Amino acid sequence: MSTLEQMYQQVIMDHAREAHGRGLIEITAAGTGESHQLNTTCGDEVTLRVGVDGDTVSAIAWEGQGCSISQASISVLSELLEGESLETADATVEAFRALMQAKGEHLDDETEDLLGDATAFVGVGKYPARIKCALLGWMAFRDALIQARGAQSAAVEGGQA
Amino acid sequence: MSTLEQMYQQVIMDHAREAHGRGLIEITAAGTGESHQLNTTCGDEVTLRVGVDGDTVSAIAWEGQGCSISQASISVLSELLEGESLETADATVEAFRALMQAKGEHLDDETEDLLGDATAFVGVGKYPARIKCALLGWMAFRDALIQARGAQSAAVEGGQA
Amino acid sequence: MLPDLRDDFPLLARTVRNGRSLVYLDSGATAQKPLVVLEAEDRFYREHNGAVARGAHILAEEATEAFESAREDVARLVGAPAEEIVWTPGATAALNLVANGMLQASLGAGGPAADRFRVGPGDRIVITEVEHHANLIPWQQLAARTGAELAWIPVDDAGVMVLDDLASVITGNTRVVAFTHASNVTGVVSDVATITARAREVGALTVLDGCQSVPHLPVNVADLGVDFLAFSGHKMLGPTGIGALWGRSDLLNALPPSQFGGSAITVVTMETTGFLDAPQRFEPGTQPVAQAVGMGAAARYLMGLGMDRVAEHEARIARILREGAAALPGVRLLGPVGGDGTAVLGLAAVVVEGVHAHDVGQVLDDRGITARVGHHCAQPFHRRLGLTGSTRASAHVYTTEDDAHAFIEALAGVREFFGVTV
Amino acid sequence: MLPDLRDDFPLLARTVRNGRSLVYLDSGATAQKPLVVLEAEDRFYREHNGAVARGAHILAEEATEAFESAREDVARLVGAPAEEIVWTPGATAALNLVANGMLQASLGAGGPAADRFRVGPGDRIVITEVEHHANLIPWQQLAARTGAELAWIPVDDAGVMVLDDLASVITGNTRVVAFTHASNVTGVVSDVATITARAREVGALTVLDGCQSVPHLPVNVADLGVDFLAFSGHKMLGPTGIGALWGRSDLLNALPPSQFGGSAITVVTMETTGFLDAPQRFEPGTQPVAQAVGMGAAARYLMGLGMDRVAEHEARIARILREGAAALPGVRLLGPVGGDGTAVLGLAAVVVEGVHAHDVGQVLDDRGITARVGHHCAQPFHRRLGLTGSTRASAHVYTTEDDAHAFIEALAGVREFFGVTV
Ligand SMILES: Cc1ncc(COP(=O)(O)O)c(C=O)c1O
Ligand SMILES: Cc1ncc(COP(=O)(O)O)c(C=O)c1O
Repeated sequence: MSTLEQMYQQVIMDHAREAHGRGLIEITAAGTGESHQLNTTCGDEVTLRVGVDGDTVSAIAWEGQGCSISQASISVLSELLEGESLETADATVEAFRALMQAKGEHLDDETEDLLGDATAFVGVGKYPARIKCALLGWMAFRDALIQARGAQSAAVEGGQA
Repeated sequence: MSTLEQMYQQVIMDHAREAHGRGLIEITAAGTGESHQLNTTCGDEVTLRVGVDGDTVSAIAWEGQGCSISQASISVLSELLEGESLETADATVEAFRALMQAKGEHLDDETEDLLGDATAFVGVGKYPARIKCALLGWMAFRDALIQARGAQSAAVEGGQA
Repeated sequence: MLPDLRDDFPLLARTVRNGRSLVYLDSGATAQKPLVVLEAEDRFYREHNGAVARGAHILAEEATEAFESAREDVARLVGAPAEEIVWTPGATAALNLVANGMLQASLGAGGPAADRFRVGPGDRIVITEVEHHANLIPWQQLAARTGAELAWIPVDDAGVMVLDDLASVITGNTRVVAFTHASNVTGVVSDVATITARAREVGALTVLDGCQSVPHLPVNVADLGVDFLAFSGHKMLGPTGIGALWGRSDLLNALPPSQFGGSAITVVTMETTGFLDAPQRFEPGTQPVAQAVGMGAAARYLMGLGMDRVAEHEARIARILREGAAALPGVRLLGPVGGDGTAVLGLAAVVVEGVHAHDVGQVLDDRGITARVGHHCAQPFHRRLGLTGSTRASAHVYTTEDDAHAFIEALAGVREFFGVTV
Repeated sequence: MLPDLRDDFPLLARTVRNGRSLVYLDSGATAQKPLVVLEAEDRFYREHNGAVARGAHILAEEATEAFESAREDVARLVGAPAEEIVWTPGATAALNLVANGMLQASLGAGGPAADRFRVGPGDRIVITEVEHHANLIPWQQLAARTGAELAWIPVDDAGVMVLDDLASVITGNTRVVAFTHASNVTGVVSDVATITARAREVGALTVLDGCQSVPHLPVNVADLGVDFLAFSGHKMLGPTGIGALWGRSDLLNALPPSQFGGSAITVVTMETTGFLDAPQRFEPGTQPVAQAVGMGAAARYLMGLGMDRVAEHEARIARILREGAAALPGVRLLGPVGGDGTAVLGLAAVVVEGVHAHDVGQVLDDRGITARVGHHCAQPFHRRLGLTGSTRASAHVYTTEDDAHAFIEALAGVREFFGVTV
């Protein structure tokens, strides 16, 4: 497999062509958050919404445009994390950042398990300029999740008061 | 003779110590001019007045402060050109500029005759940063002379009208 | 015709990704440097480094001489007198120098001599829709700070400036027209004469962005008829960290400085400052001396090749790149193909239908081809064409026909790699 | 103690005037460069030159990596996080960046976040009487353009800042206090803590000119307590054409840019521009990449020596220069001798009674000693002392005790040469 094929693995190509979770639908949940991220080098952007119910990432919806790496990455993310616990979501985001910083080296088994299809992005880590592409959606997710949690807590406190 | 002694020849040292024409006295002449020149690198400055009567540089007076090269050069100039014809004055200014650009090489006999004591500045031409010092007064003289001539012509025309 | 110059450029010998030889096609962003430039800088530091115009010792003398003779070399390249060349940190800084000088004037600096640089409400500043951000944002911000109105010469669907209706853009109240000599996206050389003629009719200043012209075409400021010309060192085979502004003497001496410091002044008190004439008035602080020396060497290298021959060489590369790209199915070439009377630079920016520029670039990079992807600092222009980015191959004197063919060949395989068939 | 470093500096091996060996004593104006700096720049051009932060190809990647890791090196030298270091064309440009940003803010740029940078009538800007023109004229001109008042901390007859009456200079309406960390004429290190404390009391910003401190002393921005610090590459053994501004993150991200172009922006339309966070917001256009790499190498070289040892070395040179000069009949040393609790740099500016600075410099130059003559870009300071100029010898890490003794010895003979006996 050439370095190029390592980067554009079949699973990435598939996600890029048929993205999961695309479409910026309204989300109803105990707490919701939305983040817009822009890669200023290339103009790629994503708007991503997250819904949180209790300890669960109950919904993810997004709209974006960009290269196959950025689009596939968001698609994989939304497939991977929708319905997961907040704890798993946090750990997965961290694992994905570690994968990007690993410069193409493989990670330990536990991390790989957490990442599932997202391990396919291992080849991207070799190209510093493309790491931003792969991370775009993940940064949006992290940001939106903080808001959603905040909104849920506020609602709970509001309810308590 | 070291290069330094070539630069600071006795005649220059003498002129620096006892400058000729120093003192910014009033000048009365058919045409007068005044110029102020500043060497921005070191703050040296000179104010020089010229009087013209007909074809003659009838008076030169100046005040200035600066290094021995700049002060001696003005002194030599005023000794050399006071009382000379305008034509000789012009030629001498040109000859002095040529001397400065000659990088320490000697000039032809005719030019040397014109320059008199001013040939002592031949050593300065080897130091580009000091050429400005030697030229300071000469630039002031050239500038003041243009004004003095203008003033004389204006006065003559005024008289004719 | 230019000889093969690759041996003059040490970087071109290096290999990339998996030992492939390098096909450098990003000269529009920054050019590689010939040995003579590297050596000139190195020799300066090893033998003559000293403070310029600030001392009387031997190193100060030698450094000043090197610095000023480099100015003469660069001046010669654009047909200008040396005292009309101002060293700047780059072309971006050169354009800002004019815009910020106009801001200073508009706030009262420079006295009556600076009147012609003043703008305010009721005045118009004109740029074009094809501009690089470096010749767009300074003017946009000048307008925002002074209350002047910003207007622009539009481009058509092919990305070419529309000059038919110039009088309605460059109106009587226009004070300055800033435009590029050649587009860094389409490569099209502007109709400088037409724009300048109209600007002159209304008494507007003209500022030309020569970033893409000076390194690639014969440029002579006397022929151009503009008032200012900005260009950078690193794109003309010189060092980074240096550029130049050419301006007419009378304008340079009247434009207020906007960067202040030592060596640019006559008499300074706590309350007031007198400024030297140009170019020194715009060169406060320790100058980019080694970089100027390097840019001077680059100018000499280019003049040694002959700018006519450089332009001819690049026109040949342009043909391969542009005709080649235009002929590929599913590939859109930005701007006209050229060669039919439309002068174009040796570059091609393309869009591969269905494939994002980043992905195109990655395929090229894998083959050792360094093209540039993105908006190339021309967001409004790309947006006007309905795009966010493109992939650009750009040439210089060392670019070979093989380099250009390699780009086209790699481009031809992109859609297949990504399985795009529509 | 530092080892003899002269072999690291190729220029120091050259001979001057009639084959004499060089005694370089003009490091306060510009320093010589160690081989590691020349090699770092050269290697960058030969192997990694490409556009930074603008492309995805391998050279763009490598150039970006080299550029950003140089930023980390320079940040480490002053104890700052890398994202608080802005590359500038020099220290002069760094100081102008702050002053011009405040001008932009005063004209409305930057929104509410930029409020603390706004100045106008009724506000005060404070500098000192000892400032280099680079930290004087930008503030003087900012005052002139905005209607703010310029005031300054005075110096006494010995040329030392008078801080007794600080509260009457740094008044409640003071918005910014700009002052030098160490004088380039007297070498005296400023009482930063006292000035900063008073500035903080009135809520004024503090801008420190670190041109003469960063190359010679341990400097840590966290300890200094100022808001901005400017310094240049060429004085700290790095290349010309580069400098840096350190600033607190929150301030840098709120200060409006005053130079505009590519790479510094988020979204650009014809009408509006979004700016990136610092440092990129202040680095429009092609960056001085090779110069940054060189400055990074210089920072590593200095850190390798240890700034404590550098300071100690220069204190020893200072003693020879200053005590030696003060002891000569007919020689006036500007500023205190130092060493008695007054921290001074390794430099001495002197006046030889009855001999003009130019003539003093000429005698030194004839002996191969390159000292600097003139006002050293501090006209108001010299005027305050009743002078138009002085002759300055200034040291760096490579300066030997022999160099310093040679200066004193040559100085001792000056009056005799010119026949001055009074
Ligand atoms: C105290 C001081 N401030 C500012 C500067 C200006 O620095 P630069 O010339 O590197 O811009 C200098 C050096 O000339 C200096 O000594
Ligand atoms: C057309 C054009 N103008 C301006 C610039 C800015 O030049 P620099 O980055 O050298 O300041 C560039 C290059 O980036 C350019 O291509």
